[in-house]
Amino acid sequence: MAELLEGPIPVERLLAEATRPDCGAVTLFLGTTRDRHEGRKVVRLHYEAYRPMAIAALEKIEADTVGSFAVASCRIVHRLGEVPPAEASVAVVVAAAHRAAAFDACRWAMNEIKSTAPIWKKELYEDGSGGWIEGAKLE
Amino acid sequence: MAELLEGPIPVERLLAEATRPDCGAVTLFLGTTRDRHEGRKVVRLHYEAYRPMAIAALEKIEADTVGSFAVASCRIVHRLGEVPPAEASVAVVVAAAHRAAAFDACRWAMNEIKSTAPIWKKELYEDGSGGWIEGAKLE
Amino acid sequence: MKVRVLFFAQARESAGSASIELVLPESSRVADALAALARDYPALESLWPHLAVALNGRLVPRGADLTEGAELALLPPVSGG
Amino acid sequence: MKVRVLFFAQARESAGSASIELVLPESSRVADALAALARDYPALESLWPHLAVALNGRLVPRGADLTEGAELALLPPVSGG
Repeated sequence: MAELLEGPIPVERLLAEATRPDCGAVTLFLGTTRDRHEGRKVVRLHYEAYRPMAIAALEKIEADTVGSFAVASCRIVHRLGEVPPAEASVAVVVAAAHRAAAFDACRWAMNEIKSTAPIWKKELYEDGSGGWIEGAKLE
Repeated sequence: MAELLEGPIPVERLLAEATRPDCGAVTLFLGTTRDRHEGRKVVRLHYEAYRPMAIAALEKIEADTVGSFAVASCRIVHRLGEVPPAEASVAVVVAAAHRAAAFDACRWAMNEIKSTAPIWKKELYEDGSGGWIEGAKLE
Repeated sequence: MKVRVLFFAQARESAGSASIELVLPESSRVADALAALARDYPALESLWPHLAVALNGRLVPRGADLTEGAELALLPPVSGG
Repeated sequence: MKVRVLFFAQARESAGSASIELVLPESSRVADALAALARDYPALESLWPHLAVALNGRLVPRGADLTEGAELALLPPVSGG
């Protein structure tokens, strides 16, 4: 049940939903906006997505994560629109019986998001200009 | 600045404090109480610590994590006393410029906590009995 | 036949549009649509080698058949996260 | 000389006490304190091979010198997290 949303990611709710009495480990990854990139000051990021395909891609990652690792759940939420510095653009939450699988799965899911979800990031600079981030060609 | 506390870990505050405009990645690990262990139903866990030495051990892990990995911060909070199922006994939060180091550092810090902090865990069972968890001898 | 074409990110900015309707001969394939778009949107030229193409939300090869009312999306290299 | 002895976890339960004062001859070492504790607390016997010992909050070898008023802690295998 992946989500794309505009506005802050409800991390506390995601953690509360992930925590289960049959699991001993929860891992959370947050990708946050950095205020510098390659020497330039970044005022904010702008994200856009091909929404139905992005939701399908994120839900496939959630399912593949649960299918490939010894984890009980994986939830992905990606923010769209403008994301100011220090705010999260993406959250991945994994719950597992044990921590090793929780770490492995969370890291793998995050890598998959970067390479398979039709989502694009543009940096916006102080002078009003912007630049799309060079990403990964979908295959 | 490690913390030992009784009662729920303030995860939202820890995440807010960790998030920084010069960092693009935050990892959080939560260790939570499982309601089963080796076939027995666990009603709750009880944690105790040699407090001053545990604080020193956790603060050393925080400092070693920042010293050994490309991360900007590491914060550890461990709960003491009784922890019911699905509640967190320990939180590790790491902020870094990039995600690989954030994952590596968070995992390493958690392993260190398990092997170097003078903290003890007892499982309490339905019939009122309990058992201390076989742990790691301090060295 | 008509297909809906969606442009994203750099492709949207270069095309100057997020979505257009494209009219093609019957039995056209994805490659035919791309050829028409290359002609109508010369600003996309430098992007073509980097674009993936989705038909109704799935990545497809250039030889895939189009269907009436299909949604064809031009997808620059992705950079979510 | 007097030292404060702290028992944790299984050691606390086996000793039936969290903290005691131990009186020892002058110039005693950690090993002397442990020998006295082994005599006074036979219930600790099975734990001894597994215990680490801290003096004033730092792990020490059994040959370390005790000082007046020192805090000696018996630490079973740890299981935090």
